[in-house]
Amino acid sequence: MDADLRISLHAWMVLTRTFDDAMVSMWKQGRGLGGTFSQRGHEAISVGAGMALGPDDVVAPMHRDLGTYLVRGMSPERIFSNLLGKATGPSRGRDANLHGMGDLGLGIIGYISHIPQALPTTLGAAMAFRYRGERRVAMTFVGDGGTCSGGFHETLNMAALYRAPFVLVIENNQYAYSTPLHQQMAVSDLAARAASYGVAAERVDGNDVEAVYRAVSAAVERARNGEGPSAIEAVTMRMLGHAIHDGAEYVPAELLEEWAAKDPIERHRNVLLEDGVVDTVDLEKMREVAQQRIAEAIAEAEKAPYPDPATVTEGVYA
Amino acid sequence: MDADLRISLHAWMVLTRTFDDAMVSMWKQGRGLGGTFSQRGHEAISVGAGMALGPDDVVAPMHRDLGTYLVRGMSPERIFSNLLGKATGPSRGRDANLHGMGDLGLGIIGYISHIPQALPTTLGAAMAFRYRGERRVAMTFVGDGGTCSGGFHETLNMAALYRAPFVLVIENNQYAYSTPLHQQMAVSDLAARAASYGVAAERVDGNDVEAVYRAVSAAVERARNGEGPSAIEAVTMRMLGHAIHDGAEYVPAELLEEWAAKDPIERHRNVLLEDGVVDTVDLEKMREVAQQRIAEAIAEAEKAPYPDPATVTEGVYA
Amino acid sequence: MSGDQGTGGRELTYLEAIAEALSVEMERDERVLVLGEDVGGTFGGAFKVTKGLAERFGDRRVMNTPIAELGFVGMANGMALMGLRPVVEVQFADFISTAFDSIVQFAATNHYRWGGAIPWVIRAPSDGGIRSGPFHSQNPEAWFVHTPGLKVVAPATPADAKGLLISAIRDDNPVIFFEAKPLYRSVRGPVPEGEYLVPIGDARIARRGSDVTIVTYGSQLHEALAAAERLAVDGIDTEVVDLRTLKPLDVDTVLDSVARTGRVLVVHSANRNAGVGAEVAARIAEEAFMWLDAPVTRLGGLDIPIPFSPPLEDAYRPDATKIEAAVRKLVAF
Amino acid sequence: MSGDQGTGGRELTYLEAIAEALSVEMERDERVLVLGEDVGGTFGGAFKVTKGLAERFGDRRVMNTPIAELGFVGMANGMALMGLRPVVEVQFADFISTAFDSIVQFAATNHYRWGGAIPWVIRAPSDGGIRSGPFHSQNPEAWFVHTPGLKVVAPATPADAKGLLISAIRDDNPVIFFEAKPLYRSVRGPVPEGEYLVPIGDARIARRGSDVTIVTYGSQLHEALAAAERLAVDGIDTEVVDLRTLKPLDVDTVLDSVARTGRVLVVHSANRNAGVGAEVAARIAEEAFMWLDAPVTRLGGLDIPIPFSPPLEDAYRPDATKIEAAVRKLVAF
Ligand SMILES: Cc1ncc(C[n+]2csc(CCOP(=O)(O)OP(=O)(O)O)c2C)c(N)n1
Ligand SMILES: Cc1ncc(C[n+]2csc(CCOP(=O)(O)OP(=O)(O)O)c2C)c(N)n1
Ligand SMILES: [Mg+2]
Ligand SMILES: [Mg+2]
Repeated sequence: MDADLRISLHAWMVLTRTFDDAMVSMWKQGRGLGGTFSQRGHEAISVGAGMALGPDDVVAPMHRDLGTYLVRGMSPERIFSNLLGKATGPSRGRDANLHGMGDLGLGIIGYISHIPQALPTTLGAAMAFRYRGERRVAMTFVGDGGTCSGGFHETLNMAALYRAPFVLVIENNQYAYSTPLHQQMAVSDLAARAASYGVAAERVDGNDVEAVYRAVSAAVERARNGEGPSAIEAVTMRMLGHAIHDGAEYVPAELLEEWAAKDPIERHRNVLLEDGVVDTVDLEKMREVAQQRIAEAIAEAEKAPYPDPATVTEGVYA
Repeated sequence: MDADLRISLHAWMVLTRTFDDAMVSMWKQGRGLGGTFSQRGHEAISVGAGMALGPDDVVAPMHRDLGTYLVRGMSPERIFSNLLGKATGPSRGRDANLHGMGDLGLGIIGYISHIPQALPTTLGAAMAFRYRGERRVAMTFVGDGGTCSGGFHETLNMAALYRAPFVLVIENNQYAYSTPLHQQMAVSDLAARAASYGVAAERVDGNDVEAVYRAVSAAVERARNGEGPSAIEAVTMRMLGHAIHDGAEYVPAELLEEWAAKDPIERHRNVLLEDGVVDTVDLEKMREVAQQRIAEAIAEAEKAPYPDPATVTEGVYA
Repeated sequence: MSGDQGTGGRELTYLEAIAEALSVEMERDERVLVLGEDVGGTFGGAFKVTKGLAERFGDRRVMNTPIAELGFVGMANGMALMGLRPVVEVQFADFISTAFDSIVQFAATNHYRWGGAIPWVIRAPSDGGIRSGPFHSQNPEAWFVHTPGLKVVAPATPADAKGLLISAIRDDNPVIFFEAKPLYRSVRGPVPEGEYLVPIGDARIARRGSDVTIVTYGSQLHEALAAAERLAVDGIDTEVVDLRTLKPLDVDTVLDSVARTGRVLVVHSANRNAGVGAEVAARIAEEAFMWLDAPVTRLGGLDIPIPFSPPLEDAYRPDATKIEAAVRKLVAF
Repeated sequence: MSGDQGTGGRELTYLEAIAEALSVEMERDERVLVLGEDVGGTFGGAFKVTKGLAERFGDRRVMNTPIAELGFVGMANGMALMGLRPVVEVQFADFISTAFDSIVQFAATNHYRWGGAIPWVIRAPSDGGIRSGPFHSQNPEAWFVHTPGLKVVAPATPADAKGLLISAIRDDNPVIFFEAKPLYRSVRGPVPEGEYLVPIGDARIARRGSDVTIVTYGSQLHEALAAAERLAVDGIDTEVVDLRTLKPLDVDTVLDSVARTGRVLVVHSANRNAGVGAEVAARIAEEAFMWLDAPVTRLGGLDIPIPFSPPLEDAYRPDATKIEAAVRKLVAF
C-alpha cells in the first residue's frame, strides 16, 4: 500500500478520534444539545471503508460513522453545527446528531434512525446506477443489531438477486445498545449470514484500518465491474456507551480492556513507525493539526446561528 | 410406518383433493364468493405436516393448507361456510377464503393475508408453551415467496435464539403468484436459508406424504424435547393458478406436465397398492366416502344463513 | 378548483386511463420505471394495470420484486434520491402497511431533513364493496394524510386517474396514489389523449347544487352523484365536491361550497373514526362556522375491520342509499 | 368521566408510577411478562422503566429482544393468543411504525375475524419538547385511533399512568399505551398504592371552569393547566378535559363540558392535520352544534417532521403560551 495512502488513513483516524474526544467532553460539560453517539474504537472501519470509495460513489454512513463523513469531505464545523442544531449544519437544525446529514454533492445519503432503513435506500441508489449503466457504487453500514431486522434480509436478498453494485459494511461491535451479540442471535458469524443470500462476504479485523480498506476496496471494485454485491463484516468493540448518557455498566470491564489494547489508532501508529512511513514528529504534528482543526470547528459551530423559527415549515416538500 | 397411519394419510389427501376439485368447479360455475385458492398438488404437505402434530399442539396453516384444517378436525361444511361468507364458518362471515379460520379448540390459529404474519405469531405461541413449561409445539407454513419477507428473518432469528418449540414448513412450490423462484432470490436452497439462523433444517420431497410426515414428526419431536426449532423445506409445484381467477399462463406447460406425473395422491396410491396396504376396492370406497362427505358439506354450507347485518359490529373487542 | 372531465371524444375505463398515464410517462421520460410484485413479464400485475409494459419497455423498466414491501419501497427511495422516478405498485393498498417505515419515516421526512427529494409514486389499489374481505378492501389514506411530507391522491374518474397519475409522476415528492379498485372496469369516461395533467391539490365540483354540499372522493363520488339524482327528484339540489387530492387538501373549494349551501355531509369508504373526513369536518367547523345552518355531518365505514360476507360488508360501507338518507336528515335540520 | 387523582399520601414520578404498575401486575399475575429491546438484565430499558424487574422476576419474565419490532410484536400476538399477557416496550414510540403490520393488521383484527383475543399492551414512550429530533419525538396515536380493533391510552398524570397501565394489562384487547416521555421525571403526583385501576374509556375533568373548554391529553394537559391559570388572572374561567383514553373516546364528557361552556379548543402535541383532535372536533361540531358559541378550534403540531433545533421545535409544538393566545381569541369570538 502506497505510503501517502497509509498516512492519509492514519490522519483521518486521528481527526475522527480528535473530533469524538472533543464532542464527548463538550457534552459532558453541558455544551451539547440532545444526545450524541461516540464512535470511539470504530475509526478503522468508518475511515477505511470511506476511503475505499471513489468520488462519484455514494455512501449512507450510520450513526457511528463519523470518519466516513469526514473523508467524504464534510467539514468538522458543519458536523458540529448539526450536532448543535445550528442553521449551518447539513440538516439546518432539522435533524439530530449524525442523522439527516445528507449532502448529495459529497455523495452522502443522510441517515435515519429507523433500523435498517439505510440498507434498502442504498440498494436503491445502487440500482439507479445499474439502471443508467453508470460505473458507480453505493455503500452503507449496519450494526450487529441491525442485522436482526427484517429489512436487512429483504435488502440482501434483492441485492443478490439484482446483482446490484452494492457494498455493505457490517460493524460487529458486539453490542446493540445493552444487548450483547449472544442475546441477539444464535449464530455469531455475520459474514456467513450475508453469504447465505449469495452475496460475496468476508470478515475482517475491524481495528486494522488497512485490512478494512483492502477488503472494502476489493468489494467496491467487484461492484464497479458488475460482479455484484458484497458484505464485509468488520469486527470491533464499542468502547463507550451506546450514546452519551449511557455509562455501559453492562459491558464487562475485561472486554473493554482487551479491546483497548487493540486500539485501531495506536496499532496503526505502531505499524507506520515500524515500517518507517512516519516518525514521531510527523505523528505529533498530525495530532496538533487535528486538534487545531477541531478547536476551530467547535468555535465556529458554537458561534453559528440557530435557524430562524420563521423558516420552520420550509423544505417539507421539494 | 403403521398401515393405519398410511391409510389415514391417504384418506385425508383424498378428502383434501375432493374438496379442492369441488371448490374449483363451484367457483367456475359462479357459485362461489370472492376469490379462492386451490391447493392442488400440495396435499402431501398440508396433510403430512398436519398429521405430525399432537392434539395439544397448535398450527397456523397458510392460504393453501386446506389439508391441515381437515386433519385438525375442522369440518368441510365449516370450511365451505367460510368460503361462502356464511354465519356458520369459523369467521362468521367476517373473513374470506381460508383466512380467519382460527379455532383454538382445534389448535388452529387463523391466517391473515399479510405475509409473513403467521410466522412471528406462531413463534409467540411456541414461546408461550416454553414459558409455561408445556410440552407443546407450534407449527406454521410459509411459501417460497414468503421467505423473502423481513418477518421470515426476524422470526427464524428469534426462534433459534430462544430455542423455541417451533416448526416451520416451507412450501416451495416454485412460484409466488406469477413470479418464479429465480426472480425472487439468487439462491434456491430454502432449507439452507433456514439453517443459516441456527435452525435445524432439511429438504424433503413435498409430493411424498410419508416423507413429509416423517421429517415433520422428527422436527416436532425435537421441539417437544426442548431441542429447538426446525424448518422443513417441502418442494412441490402449484398445479393451478395463484387463485381461482388466475389462468397461470406464465407457467411453462412442460413444468406442469413434469409435476403432474409426480402427483402426490397418485404416487401414494401406487405405493400403498404395491405394499399391499390397500386394494383398489378400498381406494374406490375412500373416494366415494370423500365425495359423499364433500357433497353433503357443500349442500349444508349453501343452505346455511348469512350473518345478520345487525351483528356487524359484534366481536371487534374481546 | 379546476379540471374539466375532458371531451377527448374517446372513452376509457378507469383502469385503461391509469395504464395510459404509465405509458405516456414511460415513453416521455426514461427516468420513469415501474416495480412491484408481479407487475412484469407477460403477467402485468394482479389487476393487469401494467400489462404490456414489460413487452414494450423491457424488464429493466418494469421490474418484478420479491414479497418485500419494506425493502422495495426502500429501494424506490434510493432510486428516487438518485434521480429516477419509480412508480411502485403495492399489490393491494392493504399491503402498504408492510412498507410503512419506508414511507412515513424515510420518504416523508427526507426532504425536510436534508434536502434530498424523493420523487416516487406508490400506486395502491384500494377500497372494497367487492367481497374481498378485511385484507383486500382497505382504504388506509388517513394514515398518510396525517403524516407530514407526503402527498395523497385519490381519483374518482378515468380522466382524473390519468391526469393525476401523470402529475404525481412529475411531482418531485413522494405521492401515494389510491386507485379505487371497484372502479377499475366499472367506470368509463372521456379521457384526453397524450400528456393530460390534473394538478395535485385541486378539488372539483362534480355537481353544482344550492341546498347541501357532499364532500367526498374515490368510489363514493359515484354513490354521492347517484344519491344527488334521487334527491333532485324531491327538489333537493345537492352540490358534490370531489376532493381528488387528500393531501394537500383544497379547503378553499370546500369552504366556498359550504358558504353557499350552509349544509355539509362528508363521505368516504374508509372508516369514519379519525378518518380523512374528520379533518375535512374539523376544518369546515372551524372556518365555515358562520355559514353553517346545520351540524357538519360525516358518513364513513364503521369502526370495524372490513367484513367479507355481503350483508356485513354492505352494513359496513356507505352507499347511495345511506348518503341519501343522511342528506335528507341534514336538510330537515 | 371518573377518576380522582388519588390521595395516597405518597407521591411518585410519572415514571415511577408506570414501573409500579408493572411490578404490581407481574407480582399478581404470572401470565404477565415484559419484552422489548434492552428491557432486561441490569439495564432496564432506554428510560429505565423496567429497571429491577429482571432481578426480581427473572429473565424468563423480562426478555431482551433483538432489533426486530415486527417480529417481537408478532411474537407477542402469539403469546397473547395462548393466554399470556405480554407488555411490550418499543424503545421510542417513533419505532412503533416498524411493527405496523403486527399491530394494525394482525392484533387489531384478530378477535373480530375469528374470536382469538390478543391481550397485550405496547408501551410507547412518545412526545417531544426535549430536543430529540424527528425520530425520537413522535406522537403517532392518530394512526392507531383510526385503526379498528385497538384501544389507545395516553395518561398525563402519575396516578393515571399507573391506573391505566394496570387496566390495560388486564384488558383482553390490544392496548397501545403512550407514555409522554417529557413527563417521566418532570411530573410528580399522588399515586394510590397497590391495585389501583383507572378505567379505560373515561375522560377526566382536570379543571372545572365555565367560560371555555380545552380538550387535551398527555403532556399538553400540563400546558393547558398552566394556560388556564394565566387566563384566570384575567377572569377567564377555563375547563380542562383530559381525555386519558383516545380509543374508545369518551365523547359524553367532552360534549357535556362543551354544552356548559359553548366554546372549545382541542390541543395535542401530535401534528394537527388529521390528528386525533380532528375526530374530537368533528364529533363536537356534529353533536354539540346547538351549544356552540364559537367555532371549534384546534391547536396541534405543524404539518412537518418534528425538528431538532430548539427554536424550530418550539415553533412546531403547542405550549401554554400558544394555548393561552388561542383561548383568548376563542373567548373574544
Ligand atoms: C427500528 C428501530 N428500533 C430501535 C431503534 C433504537 N436503536 C438505535 S441504535 C440501537 C442499537 C443498534 O445496535 P447496532 O445495530 O449493533 O449498532 P451500534 O449502535 O452498536 O453501532 C437501537 C436499538 C432504532 N433506531 N430503530
Ligand atoms: C405483505 C404481502 N404482500 C403481498 C401479498 C399478496 N400475495 C398473497 S399470496 C402471494 C404470493 C405468495 O407466494 P408464496 O409465499 O410462494 O405462497 P404460494 O401462494 O405460492 O403458496 C402474494 C404476493 C400478501 N398477501 N402480503
Ligand atoms: Mg452494535
Ligand atoms: Mg409459492
